[in-house]
Amino acid sequence: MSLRISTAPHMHNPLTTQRLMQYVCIALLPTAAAGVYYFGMPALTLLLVSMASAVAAEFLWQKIARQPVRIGDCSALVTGLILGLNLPASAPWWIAMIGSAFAILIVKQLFGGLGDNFLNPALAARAVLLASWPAHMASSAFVKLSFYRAGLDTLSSATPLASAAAPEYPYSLLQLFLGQTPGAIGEVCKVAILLGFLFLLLTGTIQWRIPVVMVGSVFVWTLLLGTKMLDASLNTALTAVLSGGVLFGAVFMATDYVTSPITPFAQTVYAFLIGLIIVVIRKFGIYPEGVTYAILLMNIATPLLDRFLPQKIYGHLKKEAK
Amino acid sequence: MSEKKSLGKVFYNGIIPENPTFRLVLGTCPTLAVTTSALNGLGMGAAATFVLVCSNIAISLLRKFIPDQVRIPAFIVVICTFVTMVQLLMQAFVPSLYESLGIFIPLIVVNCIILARAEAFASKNAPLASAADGLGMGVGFTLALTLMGSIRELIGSGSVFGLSVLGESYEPMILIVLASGGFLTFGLLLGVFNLIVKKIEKKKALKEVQAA
Amino acid sequence: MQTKTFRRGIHPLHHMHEGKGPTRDLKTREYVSDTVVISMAMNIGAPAKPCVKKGDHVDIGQVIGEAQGFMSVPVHASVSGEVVSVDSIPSLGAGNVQAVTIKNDFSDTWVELHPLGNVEKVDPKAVIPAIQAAGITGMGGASFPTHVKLTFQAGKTCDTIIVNGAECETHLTADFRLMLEHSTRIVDGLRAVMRALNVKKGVIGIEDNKPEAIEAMQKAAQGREGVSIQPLKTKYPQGGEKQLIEAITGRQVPSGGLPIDAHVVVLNVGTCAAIADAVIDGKPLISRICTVTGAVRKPANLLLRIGTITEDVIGECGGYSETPGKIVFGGMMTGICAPNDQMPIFKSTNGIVVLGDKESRSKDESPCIHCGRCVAACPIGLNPYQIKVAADKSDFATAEKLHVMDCILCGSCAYQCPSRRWLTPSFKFCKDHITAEAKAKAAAAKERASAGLSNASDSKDKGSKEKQSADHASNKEGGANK
Amino acid sequence: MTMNVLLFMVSCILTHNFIFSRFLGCCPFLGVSSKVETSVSMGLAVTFVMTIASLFCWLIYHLLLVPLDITYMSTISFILVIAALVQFVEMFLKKSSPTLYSALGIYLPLITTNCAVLGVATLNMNEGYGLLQAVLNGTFSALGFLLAIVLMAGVRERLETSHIPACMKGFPITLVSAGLMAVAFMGFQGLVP
Repeated sequence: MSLRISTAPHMHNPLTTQRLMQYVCIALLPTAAAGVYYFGMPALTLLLVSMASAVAAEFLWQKIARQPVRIGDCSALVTGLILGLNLPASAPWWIAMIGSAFAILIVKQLFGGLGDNFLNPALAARAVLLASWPAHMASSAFVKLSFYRAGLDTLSSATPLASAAAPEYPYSLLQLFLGQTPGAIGEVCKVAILLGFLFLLLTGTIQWRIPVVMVGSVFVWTLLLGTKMLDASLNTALTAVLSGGVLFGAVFMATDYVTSPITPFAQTVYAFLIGLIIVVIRKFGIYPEGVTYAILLMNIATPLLDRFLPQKIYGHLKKEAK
Repeated sequence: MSEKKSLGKVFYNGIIPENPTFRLVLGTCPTLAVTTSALNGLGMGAAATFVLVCSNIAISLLRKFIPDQVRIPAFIVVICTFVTMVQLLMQAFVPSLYESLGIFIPLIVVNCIILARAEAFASKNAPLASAADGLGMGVGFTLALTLMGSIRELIGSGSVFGLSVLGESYEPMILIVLASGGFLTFGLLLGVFNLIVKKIEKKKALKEVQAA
Repeated sequence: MQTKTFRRGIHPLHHMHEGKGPTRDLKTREYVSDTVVISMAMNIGAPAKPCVKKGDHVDIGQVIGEAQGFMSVPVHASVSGEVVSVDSIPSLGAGNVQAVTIKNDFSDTWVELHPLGNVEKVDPKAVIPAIQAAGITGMGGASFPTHVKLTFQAGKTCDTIIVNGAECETHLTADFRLMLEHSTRIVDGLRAVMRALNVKKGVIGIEDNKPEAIEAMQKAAQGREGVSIQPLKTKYPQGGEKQLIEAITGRQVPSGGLPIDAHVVVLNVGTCAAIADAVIDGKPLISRICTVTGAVRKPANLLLRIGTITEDVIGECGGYSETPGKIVFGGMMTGICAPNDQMPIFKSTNGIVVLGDKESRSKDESPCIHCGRCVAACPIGLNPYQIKVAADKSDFATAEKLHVMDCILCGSCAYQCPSRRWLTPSFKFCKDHITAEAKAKAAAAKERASAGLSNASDSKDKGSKEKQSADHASNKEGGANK
Repeated sequence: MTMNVLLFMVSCILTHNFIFSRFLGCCPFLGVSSKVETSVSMGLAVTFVMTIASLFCWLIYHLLLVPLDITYMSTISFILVIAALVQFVEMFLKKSSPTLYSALGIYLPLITTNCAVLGVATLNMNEGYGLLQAVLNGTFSALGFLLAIVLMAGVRERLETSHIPACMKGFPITLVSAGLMAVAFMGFQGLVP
């Protein structure tokens, strides 16, 4: 009889990396569906192109670099999907392709592949696209006209936050919540995002801390500072939370395992600072939206947070008084 | 005959084996900052080459008279003199280039390549060899800057030396001519350069093994 | 009553009652095989030395292995009969150990016993020697000689005895059955130790997935001086010594220290029952309850003689239900793999879990995704993912800086890791390496010192178990009663 | 006034970060950023020198070069001032504060050829800043450098454990990281009007 010998433990939690990534994909489905519903076929094309090129890029790299091919772990799929959801539906297909390739090849694989990238690949790619082709990235997302009353059709802005020219804020909270606004494919429908959040929480894929603290921080800071065009008020704060990519970023991007801090306290600080940076960029910067940059900046600070805000270790107390 | 050959070798040394930008990674600031176009890269390279050659010759001539303790400040003064000359010359004859290189012309003073060559080569060698060394290093630097400038200009503006290459329909990737694009391009080029060097070395080793 | 617990930790198999279902409600039954192989290495520290030879007749309870020094316990015959052989067998860890094989004559004759009687009246000074003579070691898995644990250096004080009835390991129900069936014995054992150490407080900690045990123990503890029951949250590793102390007293054992540094002694329920047997009846430790479960036809809780061979035990349980892939001595989280089914039962074997071929296949590591599950699981508060990086590079200095030596090898991080990284195995490797290195260094220093001045003032460096045991030994008398 | 100083600070540290948008001080940024501790020391040393250098170079320029009408001598005089200052600071620290010296000492000579120092002096001159503004510019820009180098060191410490392809190890990956960090810093664009 031949028996296997190994060191304990002899069993594992059934949750594998692959399963986790699949959960994220599932959680993104409602958001993607809502995006396709609101923006139509172009959105679907973009999502498919970005996912396909992300997986293809990962596959090609791993083949060329003679590494084991790991596209089965679905992480490239997640990156592609999140990047696609971060694009406006009006973006040309090659933007999605270049973005995905950049995300996978330069932000992820050059640093060593899954788990070694220090920035969220999809977000970094989005920032690169935004800097490279601002016209395509910020151009009007065309929305099914039936959602809008006459007069709003010609609105040309990436997110509701940019419509500074409008005499008053053009969207009700309900519209913001349901997603009847222009914006990136994935960030408009807050209901779908919250559904995804719920799913991620129930499956134990992510913890509540980062999303909740981040959204809370945006809320509080907007309540204190206001935005470029709106004075500080409760309504402004609610609008700020519901507009742009705050919820999408909080649920799907700030929580990226690889690029967020690990200990609970460091996570809290991380999420809180993301919120602050978002509000600062929205109020003072030239960009209408700061979620991407805020999360990227805190990604950069993550190693320092992990290092300087560690957990207390059992048994390393100050000497007890006898 | 042997003198001439070694001069050629000294010159070649700076272009490939010890290319200041790609092999020694010196003078990163101007490399990153001014290579937004091929012309800027070439201009910067030329200015630096001039200073390199002149300062190498001058330091080589003065090497017996400069006391060891104050050699670094002395070198800097020598280099600085030539930098100021270049600065004034460029201001007079190529004002538009001077304008676009801006603060990085005076900063040639603190470009590590020049001080490093002064310290490592010119202070120990004869003027002619020093001149060859300066020229080699300068040309190596210029080639690197021009290469980077061309690549960044091509991707970032669709042209090389101001001539449109990729046509009207090309939508330039603006990022590459911005600050971050400089870091990215330089990093990737270095990586590619390392890859090529490794390949060549491997081939060489293989050949030697086969020969033996 | 409020349930207490420690920080972090995990819930393995929570949805299926921690895997305890199959054996939980099975009453313990005794099984005696016709041959036993009794290993001489029953404890951490020096193994005993066989003192019988082939052909000798032995009675139950007769000493067949003599303790070698203070950090060692005697080994007794668990059946009566003829010694068939004395030779070496493979041990559970590395290398071989001496073992005595006895053919059972089923006459069940005991050697003459020296009972001390009622634990409330016994002479406190006689308790620890009785425990030592009975060959009692920690029965929860670590096999630390109990008399050593109860003998501490001068200046160290103990104010609480904690009895570990948590049984946080999955699949195992041996302690649970013991608590149900022998509750009074456990309390007796605890009282004996409390009187021996002059400690006024004894707490029995039990996880709240065993309400029957809590009830039974509460009943048994009624009217017993200073004894109380503390329900604990069901969470792994609740039964880890350090976690138990944190949960029950709120204190922490200082890094590198022993429970006594937090003024606590922790004993397993099985150990307590064995102490009761030793004190009241004078019986040495010759049998124990063991859960046999997993891929066997009839899982059971068996009262087994020490030295019973696994194959016989499995046979008693109806044989394998599928081709076995792994036989684990202990629970699934910390158990040790037996190399074959000829391995005998040790004093610390609280369970045998048989894994089928499919379950036992090892998984390939995939890259760390920094999900932080290991950090959230670690009951000590370490950063397992960082230590693993150092371990992979054999960078022991960095691993030590990251406090790998504080790791209790509970396996929580490795259980949680979605990338299936071999965290706990690497940490064990690191710890073993660092300990060995420290030992070698200490030995070299000693050699140098003895070569130089031949004075013994260099015995300051700690780290090796031998050293500690020597310290214990020298302070034996002074510390025993304080 | 306070608001203006604050805005100026944000501008120097975040919007016009010396590393990520001006490319000044890249050599030490790439060379001395492998450990967080050393990068902090380097950053502090640079802050110290840049503040004093801004002050002295301003004084030299406005009290000596301008009156004598020899502003073309600015580069040479600045570099001499900086070299002398660094020497002086080194000697002063050695005498007065050995602990600080042991922390910063080895970085001080490197600073002479740090183009950030000469750069800030030249910038002050080109922008026509007043004395206070020049000194603040020196300090804040240096703090921006400190921020950048410490963040970079954190990232690089993490990269140590990554499986970077061989040809990208060292400078290449550091440059790519810096490029991506610069992308993130672009978010601060326009913070200051």
